[in-house]
Amino acid sequence: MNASLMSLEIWVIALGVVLMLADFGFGLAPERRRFLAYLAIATLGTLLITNLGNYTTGTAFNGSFVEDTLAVFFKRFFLVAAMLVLFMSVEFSDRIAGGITEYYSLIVFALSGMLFAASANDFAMLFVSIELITITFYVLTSFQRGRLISLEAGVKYLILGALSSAFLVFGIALVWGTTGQLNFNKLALVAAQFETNKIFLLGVLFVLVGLGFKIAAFPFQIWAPDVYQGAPTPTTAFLAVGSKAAGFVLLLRVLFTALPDIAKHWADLLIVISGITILYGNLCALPQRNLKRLLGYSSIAHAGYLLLGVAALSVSGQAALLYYLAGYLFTVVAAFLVICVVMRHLDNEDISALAGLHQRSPLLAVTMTLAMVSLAGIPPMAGFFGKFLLLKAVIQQGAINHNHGYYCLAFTALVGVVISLYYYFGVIRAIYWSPNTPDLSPIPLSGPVKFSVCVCIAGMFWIGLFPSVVFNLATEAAKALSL
Amino acid sequence: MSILTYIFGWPIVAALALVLVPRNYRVIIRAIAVLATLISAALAVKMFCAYGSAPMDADGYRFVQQIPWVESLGISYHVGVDGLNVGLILMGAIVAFAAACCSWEIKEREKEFYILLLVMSGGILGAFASLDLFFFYFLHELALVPTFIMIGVWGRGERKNYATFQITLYLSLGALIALIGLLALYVQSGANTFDIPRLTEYIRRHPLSVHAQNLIFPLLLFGFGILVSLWPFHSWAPLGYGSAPSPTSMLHAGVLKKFGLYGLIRIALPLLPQGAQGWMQILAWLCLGNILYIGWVAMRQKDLNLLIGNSSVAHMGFIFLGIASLNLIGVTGAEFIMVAHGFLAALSFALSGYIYQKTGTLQISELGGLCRQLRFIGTVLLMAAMAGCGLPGFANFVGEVTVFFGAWTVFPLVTGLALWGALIIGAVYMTRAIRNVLHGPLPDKWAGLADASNLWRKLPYALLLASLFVFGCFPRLLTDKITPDAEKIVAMARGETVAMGSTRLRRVQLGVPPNWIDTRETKVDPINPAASRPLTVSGATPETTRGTRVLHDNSAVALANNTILNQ
Amino acid sequence: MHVGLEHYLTVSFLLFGLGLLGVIMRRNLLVIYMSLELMLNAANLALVSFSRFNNNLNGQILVFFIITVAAAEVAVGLALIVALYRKRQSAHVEDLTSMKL
Amino acid sequence: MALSDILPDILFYLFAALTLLCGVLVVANPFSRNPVTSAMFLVLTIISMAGLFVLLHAFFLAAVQIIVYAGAVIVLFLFVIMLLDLKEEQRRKIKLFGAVAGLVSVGVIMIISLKALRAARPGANLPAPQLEGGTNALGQLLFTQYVLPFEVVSILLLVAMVGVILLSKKDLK
Amino acid sequence: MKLELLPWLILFLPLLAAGGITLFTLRYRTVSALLSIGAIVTGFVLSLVFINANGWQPSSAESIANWLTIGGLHVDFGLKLDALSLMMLLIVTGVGGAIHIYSFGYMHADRSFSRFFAFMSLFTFSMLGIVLANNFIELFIFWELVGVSSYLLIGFWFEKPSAGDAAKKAFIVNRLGDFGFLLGILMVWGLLGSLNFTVLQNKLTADPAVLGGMATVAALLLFCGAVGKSAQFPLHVWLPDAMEGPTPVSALIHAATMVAAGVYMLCRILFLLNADALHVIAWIGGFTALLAALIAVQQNDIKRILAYSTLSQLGYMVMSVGLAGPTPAMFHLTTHAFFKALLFLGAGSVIHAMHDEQDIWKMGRLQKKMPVTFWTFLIGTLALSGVPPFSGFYSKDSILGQALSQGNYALFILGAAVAGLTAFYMFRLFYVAFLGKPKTQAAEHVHESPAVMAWPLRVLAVFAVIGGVIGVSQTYASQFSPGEARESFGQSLVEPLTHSPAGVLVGLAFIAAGFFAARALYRDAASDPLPEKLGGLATAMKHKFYFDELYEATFIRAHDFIAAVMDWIDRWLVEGLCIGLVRGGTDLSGRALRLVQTGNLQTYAFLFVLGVAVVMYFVLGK
Repeated sequence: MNASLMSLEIWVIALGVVLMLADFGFGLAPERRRFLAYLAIATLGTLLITNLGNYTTGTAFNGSFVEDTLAVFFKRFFLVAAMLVLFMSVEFSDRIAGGITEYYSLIVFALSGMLFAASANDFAMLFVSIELITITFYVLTSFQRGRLISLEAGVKYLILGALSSAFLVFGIALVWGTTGQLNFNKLALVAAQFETNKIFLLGVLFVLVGLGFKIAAFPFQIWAPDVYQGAPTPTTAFLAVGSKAAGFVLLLRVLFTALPDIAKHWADLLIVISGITILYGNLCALPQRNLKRLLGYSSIAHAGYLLLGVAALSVSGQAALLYYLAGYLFTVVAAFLVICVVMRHLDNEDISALAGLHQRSPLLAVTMTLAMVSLAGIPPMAGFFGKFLLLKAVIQQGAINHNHGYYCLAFTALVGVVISLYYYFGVIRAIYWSPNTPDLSPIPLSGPVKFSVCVCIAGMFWIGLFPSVVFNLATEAAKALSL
Repeated sequence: MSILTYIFGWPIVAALALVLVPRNYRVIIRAIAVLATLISAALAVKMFCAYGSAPMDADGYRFVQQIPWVESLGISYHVGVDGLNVGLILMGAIVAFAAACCSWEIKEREKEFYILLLVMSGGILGAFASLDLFFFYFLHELALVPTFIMIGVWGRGERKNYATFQITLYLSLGALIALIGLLALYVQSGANTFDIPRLTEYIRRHPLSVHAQNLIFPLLLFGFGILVSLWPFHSWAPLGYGSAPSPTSMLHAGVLKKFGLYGLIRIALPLLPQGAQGWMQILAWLCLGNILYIGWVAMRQKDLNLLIGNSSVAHMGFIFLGIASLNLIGVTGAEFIMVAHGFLAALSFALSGYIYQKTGTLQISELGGLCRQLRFIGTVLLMAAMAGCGLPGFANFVGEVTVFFGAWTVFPLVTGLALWGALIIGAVYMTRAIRNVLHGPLPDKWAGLADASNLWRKLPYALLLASLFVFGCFPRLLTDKITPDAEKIVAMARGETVAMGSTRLRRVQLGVPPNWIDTRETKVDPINPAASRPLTVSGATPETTRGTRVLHDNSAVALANNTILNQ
Repeated sequence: MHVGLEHYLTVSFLLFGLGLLGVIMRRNLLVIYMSLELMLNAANLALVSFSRFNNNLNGQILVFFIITVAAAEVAVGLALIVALYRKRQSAHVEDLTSMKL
Repeated sequence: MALSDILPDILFYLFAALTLLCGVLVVANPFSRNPVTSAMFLVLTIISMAGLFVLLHAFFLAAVQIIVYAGAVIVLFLFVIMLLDLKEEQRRKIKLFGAVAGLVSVGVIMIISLKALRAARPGANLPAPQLEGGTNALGQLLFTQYVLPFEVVSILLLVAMVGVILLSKKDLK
Repeated sequence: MKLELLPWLILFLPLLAAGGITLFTLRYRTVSALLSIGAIVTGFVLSLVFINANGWQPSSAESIANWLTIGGLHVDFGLKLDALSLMMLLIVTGVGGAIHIYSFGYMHADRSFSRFFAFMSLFTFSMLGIVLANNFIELFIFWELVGVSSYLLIGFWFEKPSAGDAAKKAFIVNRLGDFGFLLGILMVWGLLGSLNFTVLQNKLTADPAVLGGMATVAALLLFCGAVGKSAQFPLHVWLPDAMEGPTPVSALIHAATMVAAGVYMLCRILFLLNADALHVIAWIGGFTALLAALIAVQQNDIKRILAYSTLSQLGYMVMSVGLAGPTPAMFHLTTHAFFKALLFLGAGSVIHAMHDEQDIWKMGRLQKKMPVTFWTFLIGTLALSGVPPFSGFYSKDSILGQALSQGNYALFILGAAVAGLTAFYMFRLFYVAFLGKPKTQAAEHVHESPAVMAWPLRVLAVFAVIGGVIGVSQTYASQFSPGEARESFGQSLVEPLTHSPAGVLVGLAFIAAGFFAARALYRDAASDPLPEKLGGLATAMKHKFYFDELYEATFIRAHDFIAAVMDWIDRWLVEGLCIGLVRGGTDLSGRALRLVQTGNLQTYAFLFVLGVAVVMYFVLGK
């Protein structure tokens, strides 16, 4: 047993428990509770530096827990995401009627689930970590129980999440039942024998359905817009970044560590799903006016782009996916931060609320613009190089396999990008040249918000302009998959 | 650091600096922008002048600089010039300076405007200077996005929004198609490098399969074609230019648009020769769509900017024709028009911008007789219009005639029809516009219009016009630089096997075979040639076979031992 | 014919199908939730039968986890439904359409 | 054939039929649309499934099934139903298209799954089952190999607990 | 041998003047004018010096700078110096100089005086460039520059709508000719691989059949250029409208520059024109001569009459070229330059005196008040009519003689008849405008023009008288048919009679007939008696045989129609339908797709399950 590998998770869980108990123990005044969040952020930051700055790879618990470059990549990702989301939650705290400290601690617990997911190396861990994330998110989504749509979003996420869990569980049952293996590495050794076993394939399919739900891939994307819209903004951000990334890390492990042979046979399925997801997300976003819902659709589209890296079935594709996720993290969090601040007193979150933002708060206006530009995949922001890598991977695979499907997929992605420009620029247009701007009062920004916004901007630029570091990390991580 | 880095780095640095300048320091903002572009234009002129004497690297590029960026993918920051882009960079820098000078018409949100303008200038200059496919594309995109925002925020006309979105989506589509093509090229080559010289060298030794070429070439052709408003993918152009603020139109129509053509010549032709073969015939016919069809459409325009926009689209046809002819003369001519049209388009849009700024309309029916009131602007507009219909003395003429000569041997019929477009249709809409805008009685409401009064206001127009004159009168300044490199491109594009060892050696081989030369001397040289000041120090290096011809003093008492080609 | 793995799996599949049908046919949130429990139970049945016929106890461990998770999920879900009911006075899915398109 | 040989089969068919029948009645009771009825039939389903578990020699799980599911979960359901004072589900107009489409898609899934089952025949060529799902063996596994998921589940339960409290607290601070 | 520089200096002096005026002296009227006049007069003097030093066939025939070299395309900027170009140099600078000086007086009141001289100098530069060009591209460059200078000058009074229109028309019609010209150039280059006249000539001399089957086509395409520039049928319509420019401009266009360029170019490239092409050229020329003469008979605007007479005379010249007679053509071009400049300047003088009245039926009895104008105009009329011993007689007769010697009697008769018509309409003009009774108040109060206008008239009149016998013809002959013996002055005086007496007699008979007819009809006429006598023909003549209307209805209509169709296609099919469909389709699919997001959980669950079912079907269902 090599439990020391898990020190990060233990620390994070401890942090969650401390956060939960702190409020009971000290009975903090409401305005002081944000210090708990800052404490959490500081702890996570310290963990990011100390624990992940110098990590050791290895496996623990009979191989069910694995600490490799991929896990580390994702753990860093989740920590950064959680820190930014915590900043956002502090900003959001006045809109959460009850139990803000619980909100922080739930974020930390969700984070712990994601960390486990990053290291999960068998189906049991996969199941429990995914359930930990999902159940936490049920609560986080419906946290604003004074608002109907928050509850409604919670219920929708609950029912559909449970439905997908049922598929996942049934799938795991079938996969395990046919192969007798839960561990991914052991499964990889025997999976080739079961290539024609339909029950096994059915099980794999059901597992993929469960994971597809997490990443909001077509045809399991249907929940995303409603939940994104209804959930409290920090939850939405965490959902868009963390939960999606957790889905992807598990998807990568299942497809490329456990079932590499099956994945090869399902290239066409992945291509089709990726393409349709891109198109669906972008097309539906076109007429959308609600900003959070718009980002919901856009996150579907981005799941599609990310799936390009899965469909490419190559290390460069997976590396591109990881790289893209890294850029996506800062971009999406930046966008939600702006929404969180700007939409403070608005319930409908309509795009028109951004009108005149460039006068009300130039920093936020620039942030939102850069986020949209990055989402649209325009240089020099992170999204550009990410899409560049994804497309490269897809075309590369097309060239190697002589599979024209890959070229079609590249074209679909291209069409999607062009469509997406329309609504992303619509947002920018609303910021800079709305005809009527009713409210021109300046928006006060707290220091932490400014800080986190600047971090996001720096992240977007850094990843876009100096891709080497992240790209090398991503490549290393992707290589871990097929070891 | 290469001078090229400074040329495109200055505007970018200035853009970053502007972010820090408070927005009410308008004069300082303007000054920074103008100064940055001025420096970069001056450096570009210096680079252009020093081109001939600059050392060449093994691939034939000068002023080279290379820094690794993402080594695992073979991406590096690599800039350099050869004959194909030296003129474009010069043109781009001058146009950028002129655009910055013309930006006085922008009155609101100046800070943002100048930032975007500088980013756009820097981006496009960088794209032209870049010898790495990734940066080539990256910097172009970087320059493209400000265009959209500028049209959206500072544009004019009731169809502004529609125009903004159309140009955004259309150009992004084109750019992305080209990106897919470039990526496919990168992937298929197997060279694992985005470095253009490396890739070229690699592909020359290991050509792509015909299948791959046939797949990639159309992607590049239509991707780049959309960026250049190749018919029938042109409709974004007139509308976009009609709605854009004039500095944006100047930079986009003048400089940015040339990116696609440059890409076709630099990448698509030499690297995908077999893919290109089949498409050239089609391209030649498509270019007629630009020349004739758009020419006719331009005849119907009622808005001056739309007319200029359409004529700019029409001019692209000649460049495509030159490319389609796939021979040295045609490609050189195409390169030449790219430069010439850059100046011309910038000049035209600057002028229409001035008129719009003063009158508030560009409806041709509302204008008239402006030559009386706007002496300077009117005269320059007249000259621009004349340059637009291919008048000798302006650079466009040289390019167009060269293209016709190049294309004639390949596509006589298309050339004939294109001639009709160049000589007749162009003349018809240009003279009609002059007749209705500059000539005729001056409506009373324009009696108080003010002409460009001081030198500063006149400078951008004069500069652009002077550039047109200089290259129109002394085309060898440019052609001597272009020709050796165009020769390489054409040789690769036609699949001719040539020893590539050293550029210099190659030029001797490909230069002018002895049997081309009629050594009959028609003129005795009464002046000591060595004493007269050489006008150019360009490609005519002494060791070339054509070294005996040196263009002499511009007092036009040029005397040289002449070689006459009678191929 | 002797009752074997296929029989159990058939029952499991059918139960799963019944759950699915319930989820998509019933309009009461609680009943939908019960149908979901049916689906989880179907998975449990499959696991247990695989476990038995493969001589592998790991499946039963999974069942253990599933039951636990399901219990937790039910708790959270029901709390949520209660909260919603308080707000909306309805447990009908058709009344939960304030977010759409 | 001795009764002891066929008794498990008879019991299987009995429990299986009971399970499915009650399952049907949970989902689609032609006589009652009251959620309480559904809940009661769910209890029956779960109990008969526990019977199947016993047939599969998973005695511990059979017990857990009855205690946790029938005892806790369903009671929870009933509590909530009572708490909310749910009326019988109103007979809103059934959308024919929706119903047919739902039936068809579920039917497709079922047909494909069952066909897959028949094609794969996972039960063929297996050695005779000997496994006993005893508490001892399970406990061994759970606290050695599966201790990590077990701990994660404990956090999950903690989260669920907190969540439930937060969601159902009466007053909003 | 510094004189080698002189041709370059002569060529570029006017350009420098134009540039200097535009850039620096626009505000200083007199300086501008003096710059311009100085440039051209200096050019004239330098030409004389050069010819004096080097003779008509300088030893170094070309002076070259490379302008452009791209692979097989080699374009020089060179000067071709031979009798043809040197003589033209003299004519352009000489006649042009006289016109420049005249303009100083004529334009004195105009507000854009400086601009006028800048344009004039540009025009002179362009024409000199055509004259001196040694290759096709250089020729074409200046060809185009002449076009644009004429555009600027015709549209000089751009505020007048008619001037703007006329300038536009001149430019476009010229461009039509240039279209063919450039095609011809391309064809010649494509076949022969060179653009240099000398090289081309050597090649053709070495192998006359080198052009092969394309020879006629290429020749006729090149001829198109001349058709446009020299205003031959069917592109003659721009020239009369060009009258909208100031009168000195008309003089410059009609006499020394522009229209002469076409004929000059044909002579320059004569070696490229084969027999078939020449035949066509001759008939086009003849037809133009007749057509223009007929139209001139019924015009009332003094400048228009002169304009049609120019057309007619140009027809002669082109006909002569077509009859393989470049010498007579250039000879006539030279003498015509003298007397046509004279006539236009005289007409300008009248118009100036009449305060911009151009209708001859509003003039009359000018001989007393404007003696210089009267007498010089009379000389011009006589010369144009071909009355011996004026210059026009010699040149016109040499053309008729050429027709006879070629045995082309049809064209001979046509030429003689046109000579008669020429005499008729010129004397009609003369009788109505200068003799008879003053027909308006204005005509009674005219004054002679100032000396700066009168002296050019006198000088030109002298040349109009003696132009036929000062050796012009011999100079040209030395170029085109070297080896012929030079004639003495006495021989050249009676040359027509000795060469082809029959031609002279027939020609003179027609001329006399024309003169007497005009005298009979118009000596005292107050209005034109001809329309009643000729009826419909006169109307047709008056309306220029409806060519403008014809072109309006065909060429312009067709272009506008095509433009309208294209615009419609662009607006509705490309922009509207294609882009609209894509745009609308995208938008619609977006709106349609999101309809599934009903907000109803049950629908969502159903779609989820449906998705699973579909995926299962595709993965496992087969």
